Amino acid sequence: MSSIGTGYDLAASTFSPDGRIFQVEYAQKAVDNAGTMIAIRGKNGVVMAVDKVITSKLYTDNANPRIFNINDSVGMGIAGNYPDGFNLKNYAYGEAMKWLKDYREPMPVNKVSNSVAEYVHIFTLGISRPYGTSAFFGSWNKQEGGRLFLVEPSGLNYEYKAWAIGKHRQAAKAEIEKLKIDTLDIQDLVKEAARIIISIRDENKDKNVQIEMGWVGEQTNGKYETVPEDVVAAAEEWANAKLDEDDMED
Amino acid sequence: MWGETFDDFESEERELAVAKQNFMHEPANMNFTFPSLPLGIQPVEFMNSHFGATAAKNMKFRKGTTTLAFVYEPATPADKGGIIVAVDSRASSGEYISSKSVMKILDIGDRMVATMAGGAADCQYWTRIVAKYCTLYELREKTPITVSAASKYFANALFGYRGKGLSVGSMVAGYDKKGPQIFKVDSDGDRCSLKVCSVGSGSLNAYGILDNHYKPKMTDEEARKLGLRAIMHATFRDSGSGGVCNLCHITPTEKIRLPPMDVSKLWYEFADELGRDIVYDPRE
Amino acid sequence: MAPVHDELQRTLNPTCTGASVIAMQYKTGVVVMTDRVVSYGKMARYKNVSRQYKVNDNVLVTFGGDHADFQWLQNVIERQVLLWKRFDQDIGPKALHGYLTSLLYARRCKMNPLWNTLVVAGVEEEEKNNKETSTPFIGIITQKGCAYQVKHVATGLGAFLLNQAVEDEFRKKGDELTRQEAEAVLKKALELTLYHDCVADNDFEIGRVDANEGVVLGKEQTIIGDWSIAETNCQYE
Amino acid sequence: MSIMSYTGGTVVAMAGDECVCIASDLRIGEQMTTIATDEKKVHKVSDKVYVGLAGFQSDAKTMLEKILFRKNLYELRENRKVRPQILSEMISNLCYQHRFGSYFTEPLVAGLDDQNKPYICCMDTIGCVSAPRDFVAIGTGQEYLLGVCENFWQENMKPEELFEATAQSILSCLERDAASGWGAVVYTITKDKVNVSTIKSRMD
Amino acid sequence: MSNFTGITATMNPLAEMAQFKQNMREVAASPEWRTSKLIERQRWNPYSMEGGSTAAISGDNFAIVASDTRMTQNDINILTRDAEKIHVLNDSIILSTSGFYGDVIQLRKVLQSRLHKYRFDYRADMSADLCAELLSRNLYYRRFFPYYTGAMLAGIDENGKGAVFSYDPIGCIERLGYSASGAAEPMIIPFLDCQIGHVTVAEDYEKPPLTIERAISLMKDAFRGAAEREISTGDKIHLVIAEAGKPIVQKFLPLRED
Amino acid sequence: MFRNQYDSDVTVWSPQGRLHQVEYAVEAMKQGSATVGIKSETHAVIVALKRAQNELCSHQKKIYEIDTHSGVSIAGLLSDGRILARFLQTECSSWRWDYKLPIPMKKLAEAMQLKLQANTQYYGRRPFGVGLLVAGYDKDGAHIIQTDPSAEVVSMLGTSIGSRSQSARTYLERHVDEFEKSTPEQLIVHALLALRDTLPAEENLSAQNTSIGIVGKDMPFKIIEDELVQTHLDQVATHPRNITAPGSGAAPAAGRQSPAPGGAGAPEPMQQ
Repeated sequence: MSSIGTGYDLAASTFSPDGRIFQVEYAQKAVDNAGTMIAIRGKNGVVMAVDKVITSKLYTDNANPRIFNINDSVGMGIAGNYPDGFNLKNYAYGEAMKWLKDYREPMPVNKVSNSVAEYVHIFTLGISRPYGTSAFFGSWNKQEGGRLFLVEPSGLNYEYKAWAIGKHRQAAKAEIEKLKIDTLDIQDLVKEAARIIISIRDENKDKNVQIEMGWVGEQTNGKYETVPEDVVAAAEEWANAKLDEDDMED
Repeated sequence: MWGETFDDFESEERELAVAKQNFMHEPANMNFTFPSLPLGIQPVEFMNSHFGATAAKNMKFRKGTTTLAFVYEPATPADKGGIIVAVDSRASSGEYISSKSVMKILDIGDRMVATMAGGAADCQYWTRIVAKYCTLYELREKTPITVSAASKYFANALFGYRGKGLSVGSMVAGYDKKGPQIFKVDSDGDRCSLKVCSVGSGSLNAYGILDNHYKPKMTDEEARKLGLRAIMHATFRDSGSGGVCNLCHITPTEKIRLPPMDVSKLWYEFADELGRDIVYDPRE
Repeated sequence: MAPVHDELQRTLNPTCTGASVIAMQYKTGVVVMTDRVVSYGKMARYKNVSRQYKVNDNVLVTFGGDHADFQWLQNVIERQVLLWKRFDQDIGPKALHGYLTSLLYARRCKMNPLWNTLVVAGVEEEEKNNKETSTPFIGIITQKGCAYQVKHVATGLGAFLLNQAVEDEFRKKGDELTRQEAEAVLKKALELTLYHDCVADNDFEIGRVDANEGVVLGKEQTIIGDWSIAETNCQYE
Repeated sequence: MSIMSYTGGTVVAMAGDECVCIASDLRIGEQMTTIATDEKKVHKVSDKVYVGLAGFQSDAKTMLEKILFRKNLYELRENRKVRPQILSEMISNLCYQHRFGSYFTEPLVAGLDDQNKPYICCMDTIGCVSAPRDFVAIGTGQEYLLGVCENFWQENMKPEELFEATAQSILSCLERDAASGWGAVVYTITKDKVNVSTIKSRMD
Repeated sequence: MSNFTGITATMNPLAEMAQFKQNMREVAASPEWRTSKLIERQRWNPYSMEGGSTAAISGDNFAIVASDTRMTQNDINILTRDAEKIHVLNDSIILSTSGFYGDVIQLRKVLQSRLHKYRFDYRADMSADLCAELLSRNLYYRRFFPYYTGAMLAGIDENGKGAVFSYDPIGCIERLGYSASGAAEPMIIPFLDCQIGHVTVAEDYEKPPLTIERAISLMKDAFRGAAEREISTGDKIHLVIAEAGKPIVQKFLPLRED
Repeated sequence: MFRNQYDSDVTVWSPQGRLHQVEYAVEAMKQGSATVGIKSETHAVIVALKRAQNELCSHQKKIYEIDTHSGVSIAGLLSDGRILARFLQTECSSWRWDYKLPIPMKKLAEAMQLKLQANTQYYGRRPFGVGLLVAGYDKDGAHIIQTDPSAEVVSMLGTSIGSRSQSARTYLERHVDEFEKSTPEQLIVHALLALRDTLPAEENLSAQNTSIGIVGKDMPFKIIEDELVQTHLDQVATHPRNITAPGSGAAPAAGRQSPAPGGAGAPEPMQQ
């Protein structure tokens, strides 16, 4: 971090002497400071869960969803600066529309994430500022099973078994590695995700937060849906119960 | 700019969007061009097939028909002299008289008028464009525009649309620093300055009367009577003219619009004057 | 004349065409009947074709005229549905009818028309998910972009043969017509087209849009029609 | 401008209670210019039967000669006055003889038959007779007349009312038709006399 | 087809070049010598006549507009018996158009979007005279591919007087006391001439004043006569009455249905 | 101290991952006079405090009608607000052109968000220094949509923006569950009470400086201004104003101001 304040980090079009573009890293910082978001690919499906901050109870319920449908099968979750994420969603939607227009079939998830990554990468070349959001893309179908991709502000686009971004990502990753996710069904995955999110929260700072989840898998026969309220609530209760149990043990 | 929103179109959809914008918003006047017919169809032929003789009565374009104007000097010091502009007021499409009371003297400046003959809508629109141009000219140059400049602009504007089927036969008449002027402007772009001029299907009849009664020096009363008489004869003989006769007298100082006079009343007055017996007895 | 590239794009004469569409409104919805043939001139080229396209739960689009143009339109409609789903709304028949009107009128202004007569039938939900206030809707759009709303319609050759017959039936009951009665009227109407329209076919389908059942595409049915009348009005000995 | 409106001119006939009115304008023109303004289109065939000939005037004039010729032959042979029904049949046959090269004129017959019952009829250029009981109109101002007569005509109108209605309708028609006008003449045929009156109209 | 804009020619060269290129592309795509052959072939007619007619009468403080509600397919069969040809744009303007129904709804859309923009800009509804000028210009903008309509705009103008503006298909505007358009125009206009214009009576004849009741009864007679003689007019009269200071009233009256 | 290096352009991230230009733009919204919006199941109300520079000039308009079913009130730089209101109006009229129906409020919010976001990302542009409250009614019921310069577009039960709007928000949060079922008149009274809380102790709502916009089920958008406001003000007068400590009016809770760019979830912004 030697180049902070030395003028090399003022634009995405300047390299610092040690060959890094700080603007992209700062944009990544914006994502890291955001609410935690985890995504796990299980045996027969993909679950995404995000810890959403509700700043005032005047919001209508589920005012700004962070989990969207790009088309019936591909779901998208955004973390970081919400408006930037919304813009990405809009671009992804346009790509899906164009693909449908040309090929008369829904756009596969890897194609969606590739084109979004390409688009995000253009913004890191320097004319305007990089996107301050990361976006998960998940979908499931019978042949390939579940697939989960993550696009980062730098324009990187990797496929993951499971991943976490946002504030408490290390703790969340540690928790995920403990699970044998390949054996878990999406119902269990939802419970596990809730448990992980609740466990990694620190009480004093994160007040009035709400969990929002989206899943796709065999039960939803390949259709990406946001997880219904009651299922999320049940998962949270199970998670709290499980956490109290663990506290008593150690 | 990158990151076009979802609506970046293929070429065909972009055309539809542009067409929608053209419909929805008033065109920015500076670079407005009339949307041309697709497929390179020629407008004249298209108009004739859809709005020409075969079209329904009320779908034909309205045509205006008899207008005249002449310049005269005052015979006695009491007269004011200047220009007399007289027009009829019938707009007919085919033999159907679509309107009996069209105002065919259109104001350009406060000292200049243009008359409408040929396509009524064409004249109305283009006269408005010339009027706008003249007021802009006046604001910019701080002197009222001369009649020749205004008529030149009118002719150039029409020249741009030659062969597109515009039908305009207009006389731009007015008083400016060069004295009274009348310019005849046609839709094929020609323009000539005349002392005595008449346009429209009734112009032949009007010329007949004008030629034998016109004197360079006349009293105002005589001049106005001549204008009325010429229009009356034109409307009597030509089935395309009629209604009321609007007369406008442009004097060096101001522009007087006389109240409209019903043409057939004029006919009976002139008939009494000539002592013509108008009784018709239907012998077998 | 050498085939000019863009000249060919403009289909000014239809190839595979669908015959007439007959639709009628009843108490809680709309019934639409089409025969299942797409003819190429006088030849019945494709026998088993459904000319009704289910857009979503409360809109059904049917066409008469060029089949190729309609298939292209199906893609456009699908994209419109997705556009509306983005903000969690299902496109209603009135909205789709408005959109297709401006699309067909724009294509007509470019003298490159979509050679179709479209019947947009559906149930328009006045208020969110309460069924009583939803009203049946039939909207027609001709290829020249002339669009209007009706309570019962017959397009194509059917327009000449059937309009009066369908109207009288409708007038008897007006909005109180039940579905069975409406379908009976449509079946009788098809018989009439059978007798006079040589491109009409005797197997047909009746699709319906109902306030509570949503869009139900009809299954294939055939009708023979009694040809006993052939005795009376045969113009040849 | 079609051939039928080359010379212009309109004729209208209205039937009332034992009386008939027939009126026509006075203009003869060549397309746009007016040639004569005192040519009536209504001609007397017998004292209670009149014929009106609108359309292309040269055909109308020749047709009038032929009609009068045939009427005289008929009266000599039958030795009685011609009735309007008979006259319209004669004119219809005359037109149909020229089926494939017709006269460009639409004849109109109006009159009282010997029981003083009004009879009016009009034909197209090849003689298809239509004999309504209320009114008929031919010539370039046909639609305008139909529009106005529709509202003026009532059941068995008295001669004065009939005259007033015919005058009003022909004047309204002349108002809107460029190809006819310059005055109008109205014949009111009643069982005892025929009253002729000319109307002063617009001269444009 | 470049458009000469005269002394105030601020047309920048770039736009002119673009225009020139566009013209070249157009000519290359369908050059004169090729398209001339197209003319013999029966070209697709973009218009169709849906029949029907409308009429409007304006008094000193009212304006009434009436139209029939029948739409026919080239005068043969009836498409619908309750088509809407009169559109109330705002509480002082009524647009009624007859002719090709596609252009009728297009004109309505154009005017509605302009009034909507005007209402936002000036926080008030557009007055009838302004809207009349607007319609005349917009009809003329499509001078070379016109709207196949006889448009009529009626309403209450700024100083509370009734107003009727009649147009020809390319926008020649004229303010009249009464006017009609559509298939039955040649039948309705002479009747109104006679009854309202009092053209057939001498000057000294005491003319009955034009009250709203008389205007409505005249309208009914005019349309009854038109329905008798005109095949594409009938079914119902859609009557719209606008009185100064009162909300607009709409009525439907029966008419011949054959 | 290095923070001032990173707040010159909107295309510059600060090391903590925040966009200072956007946060300063949010401050601009707070300079504008207050406006409050609340909604019930069937109606949406927006009230605005119209401020006049001095007695001579007139009160500037703050509520615009963008379509028969929706209107907007502006807090912050009025000229920016006017451009955005015009943008909304063209969106509405373009939607009506295509579908002959009023535009759904969600679609309006989406179009608004995309436009605002574009100005927080591209070089050479600045965020719109204005917050909008869009009130509208469509098939999904009534909506109050709050937008602010950071392109945060949120659909709210009730909200308020502009100077001292925090005190109005505390009022709204206390009464939030009453709004759902209240009648239009009650809604207006609630809104005016909330608006009154934003005033310093000595000032009070008057017919000149208050304008009300209301839209709802079969009630097109209507702006109530000048004398017509008086009837509602009288009802408000019946509720006494409980000013706690006189000082409280001056410094509303110094804690979190209007919903900061919630998404960024930035750590406690340092109080300049």
